[in-house]
Amino acid sequence: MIEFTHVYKSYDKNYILRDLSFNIYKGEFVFITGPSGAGKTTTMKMVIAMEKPTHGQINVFNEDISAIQPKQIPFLRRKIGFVFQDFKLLINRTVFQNVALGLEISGVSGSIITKNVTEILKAVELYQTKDEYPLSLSGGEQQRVAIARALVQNPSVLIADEPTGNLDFETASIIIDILKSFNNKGTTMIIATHDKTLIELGRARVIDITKN
Amino acid sequence: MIEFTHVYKSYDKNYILRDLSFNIYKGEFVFITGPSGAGKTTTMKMVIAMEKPTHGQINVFNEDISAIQPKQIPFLRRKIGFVFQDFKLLINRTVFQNVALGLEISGVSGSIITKNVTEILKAVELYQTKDEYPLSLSGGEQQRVAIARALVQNPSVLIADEPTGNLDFETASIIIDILKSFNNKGTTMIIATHDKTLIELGRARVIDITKN
Amino acid sequence: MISQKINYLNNYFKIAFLNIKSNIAGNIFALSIMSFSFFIMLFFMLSYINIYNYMLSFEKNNTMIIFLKNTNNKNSEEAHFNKVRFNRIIASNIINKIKKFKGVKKVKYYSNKLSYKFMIKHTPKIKSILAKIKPAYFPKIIKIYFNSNYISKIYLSNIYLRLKSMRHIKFVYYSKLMEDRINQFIFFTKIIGFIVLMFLFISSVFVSYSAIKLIILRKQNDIEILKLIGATNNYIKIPMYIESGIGSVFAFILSLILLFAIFNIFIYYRFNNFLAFFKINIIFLSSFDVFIIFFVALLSGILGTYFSSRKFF
Amino acid sequence: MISQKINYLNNYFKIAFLNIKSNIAGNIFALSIMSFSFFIMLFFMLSYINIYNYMLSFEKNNTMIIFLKNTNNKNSEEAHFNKVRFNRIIASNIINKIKKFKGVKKVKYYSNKLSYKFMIKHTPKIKSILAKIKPAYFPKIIKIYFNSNYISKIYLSNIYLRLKSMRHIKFVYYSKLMEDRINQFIFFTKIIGFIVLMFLFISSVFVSYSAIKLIILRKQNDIEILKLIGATNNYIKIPMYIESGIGSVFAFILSLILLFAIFNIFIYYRFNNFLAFFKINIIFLSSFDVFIIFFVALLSGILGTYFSSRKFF
Ligand SMILES: Nc1ncnc2c1ncn2[C@@H]1O[C@H](COP(=O)(O)OP(=O)(O)OP(=O)(O)O)[C@@H](O)[C@H]1O
Ligand SMILES: Nc1ncnc2c1ncn2[C@@H]1O[C@H](COP(=O)(O)OP(=O)(O)OP(=O)(O)O)[C@@H](O)[C@H]1O
Ligand SMILES: [Mg+2]
Ligand SMILES: [Mg+2]
Repeated sequence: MIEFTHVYKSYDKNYILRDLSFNIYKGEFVFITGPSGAGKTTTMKMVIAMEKPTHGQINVFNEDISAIQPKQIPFLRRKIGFVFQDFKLLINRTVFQNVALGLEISGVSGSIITKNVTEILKAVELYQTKDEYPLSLSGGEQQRVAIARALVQNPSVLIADEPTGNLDFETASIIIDILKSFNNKGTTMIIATHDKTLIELGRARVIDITKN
Repeated sequence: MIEFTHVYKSYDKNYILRDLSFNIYKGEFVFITGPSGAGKTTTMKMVIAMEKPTHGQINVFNEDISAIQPKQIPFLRRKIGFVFQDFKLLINRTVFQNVALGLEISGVSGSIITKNVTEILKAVELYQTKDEYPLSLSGGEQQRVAIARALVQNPSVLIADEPTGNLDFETASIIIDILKSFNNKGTTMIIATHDKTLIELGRARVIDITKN
Repeated sequence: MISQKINYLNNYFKIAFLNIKSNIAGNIFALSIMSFSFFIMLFFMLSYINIYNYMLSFEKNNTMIIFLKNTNNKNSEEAHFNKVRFNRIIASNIINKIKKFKGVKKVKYYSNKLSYKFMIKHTPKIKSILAKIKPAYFPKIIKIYFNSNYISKIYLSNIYLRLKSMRHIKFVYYSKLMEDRINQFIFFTKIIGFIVLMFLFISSVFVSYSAIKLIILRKQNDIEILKLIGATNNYIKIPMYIESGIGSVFAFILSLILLFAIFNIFIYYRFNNFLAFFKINIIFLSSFDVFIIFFVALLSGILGTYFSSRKFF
Repeated sequence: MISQKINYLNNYFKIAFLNIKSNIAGNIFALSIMSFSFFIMLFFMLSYINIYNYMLSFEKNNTMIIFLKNTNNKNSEEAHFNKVRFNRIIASNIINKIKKFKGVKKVKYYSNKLSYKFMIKHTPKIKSILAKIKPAYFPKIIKIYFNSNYISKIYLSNIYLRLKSMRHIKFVYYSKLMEDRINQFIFFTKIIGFIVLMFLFISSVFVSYSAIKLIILRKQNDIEILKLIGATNNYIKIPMYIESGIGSVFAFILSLILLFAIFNIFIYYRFNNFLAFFKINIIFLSSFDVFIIFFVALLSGILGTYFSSRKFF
């Protein structure tokens, strides 16, 4: 489903990724690890065409991403949920509006939005803060909003960058459980992390990008 | 040195902190823990007068913070280094300029700034990225810039909110070592975290704010 | 598909209103800047139209004056009576000829006495001097009014030459020089008016361009986030056009109200009386002028949005 | 301490330039909006000064005309000679009396012939009519020029009454009504000019207020961060004042250059010739006027910064 073949990536002639190749299959649960600055975030960004590989080929849903039409990019991104390391929440929209965003841009009607958003907010234990603005949330709460926004669209792939960096062990376990349940329903999960406890908890395949 | 006595804090009538009392002495190394949303960040913000307690008294450097003059706040903050959970870097200044900021606002002359900033950037292993802008850094690198900015002023107290949330174990160890060495030179350290590995690594007093 | 389109459209309006609400400061700023620029535009239009109107009043002065030769002045009562009759015959003769010319609207005859009264009425400044002169010394005048659509330099000079060749006519006066100069001036007023309007249009496009670009710059972060989670360009742009459209209309209405208020204050304090003293008669913009500026305003808003948003997509 | 102060000052300028550099788009926008507003201000000032100047040319018309009584008209050559001599004696008598009045600058006597010539020269439109009148029918005139600093309504009416009571004087003419109206108009022009300038000043304070507020809003995040790591209000505000000061000065220079260019294009294409035809003589702003606007511009920039930054600290 997601296929990296001999991918190289450089910023200003510094190669961050060299000859990275891996394959992620439909319905898998995969961890991507590596030390700080190894290129985990960069790798994931390339999947949703936020960054282009310097060399090599990336296939997503059996399509070559480097040849994708700019017009097609939004539709690719709607099929892939992404939890950003820095959350990327809109600070002048409430928690509810932030989570609803993904559905709104796909043109889903209002009643369905309300139903789905309410459901997912309850799952990440944030329903009571639905009318708060992101800046009045704790770091861990913001992270959970970002996760909820990615999950609410029921994407076929979910990419999460350090989704539990700001969460204590208990909350992290709850999040992992949610991710697992979505995985069981068929969503492919790709999680970047350096938290060894999380990896142990997840018990899944690990791709260490420094080793490729 | 930092003394909370019967501190209560509420946002919109929801009490987040109830009857919190503790004492941190000069030269100590303290961890503050608690689950996501427990009030760790809020507690630390109160030390630098970013938030006011609803009830109770907070003494910092033997002064009552709730009675502080607005004009005095900048001078209090210059004595306390703060590593924010969301880093709070200026995105249109380079790494070097961001770290130099704390010295500049204190009116330190240019040559001393260059010397000190260079030193601290080398310590957190970021000297090679000194001319990059924060947005082109990885999450862990941004976090280390935030730490460097707080340390460069040689503050008498350093407060770090989740300083290793985005760091792998090896980098986290390096950071802890740096913090320890500053602590040995007399800086009081207050670290908020829920990372049990970090607490084990730090081997220091733990204040669990949910237990007060 | 149609229900989804309606859903989208509904959404676009919702987003536009949300954007306006969430950035009140920026929008009020953009609104006032645009109002300011439209106001200046309207004000120039008003000034221009009044100046042009004033100029036109010269051009509309579509008359020609013929001075008839005085017959010999005899001092007896009987001769005087004869002379008056004789003059009348000559005048009506000439008038009949003139009336046959194409484009002539009205012909009026002033006897010595009438022309004396006419002079006194129209030159109040030297009234005291004229009052001392005997009416008999004043010329007999025939005044010709032309249809305004016939007036052209060639037509007038044609008439002029035909009249000059007639008997009993002393000379013909139609301030040719004046006409020429005023025509030239009107031409330049037209050009200057056009240039000023173009200049204002461009600067108002620039103003709304910058106002909207600044709003976009503030929202750049939000736009990037939206694009990262799969928003199409239309999803981001259309609300922006709606936003700036609403803004332009409001700004225009605001500036029009402002101008109207100022105009009425001006009228209220009878400042126009002082202008009337200089034979300047001020008028407000016609609804057609207002419509033109409205169109220009809307266009500049939309063009501004187009240019400012182009870079970001 | 002093070295630290210098260090700070140095820093403030460095920060101001850094801010300008890091937000080029916003600053160019603010600059052009401010230029736009200053340009309008300068343009109004230019228009106002020219209108005022034009008005003033009426007021400077500080003359009074006295019509002398005509002596009995006898038709013999000898009587005519005597009459001329007699008239001269009367005239010089009156002139001597007038010259003793305070504030009189010059007195000029026009005999019938001279006054005839004068009339013909000053009323070109009815020249043809006047040409048919005998010079002897024209009045003898004495024209009085006053020192301009003596002219006041009371002074003139005083002189008027004194002259009227003299022998051999038929009537005195000084277009009282005209004077009154023009004085009134000048008064209103002054008031309107003042109001318009105030209005422009306020709107230009508003413009720079909004421009700077928008810049601050964009920097709000940065400002908060700076305050969190111990920056004093001065550290944040002073560079902002420097920034907006530099901005105001640049905007002002830009708008002045623009106005000057337009003015010279106007002169180059000799549009002023057409205005001269209406006895309007256009002038550029004096350096004093420019200085006033510069001061107003700078003030509005600083006031704008003050108002916009006040809320944030
Ligand atoms: N836009 C950019 N321009 C230049 N360099 C960049 C850019 N983005 C990332 N980098 C560099 O690429 C390297 C890899 O970054 P990346 O964010 O992928 O790391 P990461 O593995 O996610 O690290 P972390 O665990 O700290 O988040 C870093 O050294 C970073 O400085
Ligand atoms: N400005 C605010 N307005 C309203 N509620 C707030 C505000 N700031 C914080 N809160 C709430 O206070 C609670 C504690 O927040 P705080 O940031 O102190 O938690 P924390 O312990 O740092 O959590 P984390 O580990 O997730 O960062 C949260 O539930 C949060 O929603
Ligand atoms: Mg990363
Ligand atoms: Mg926190």
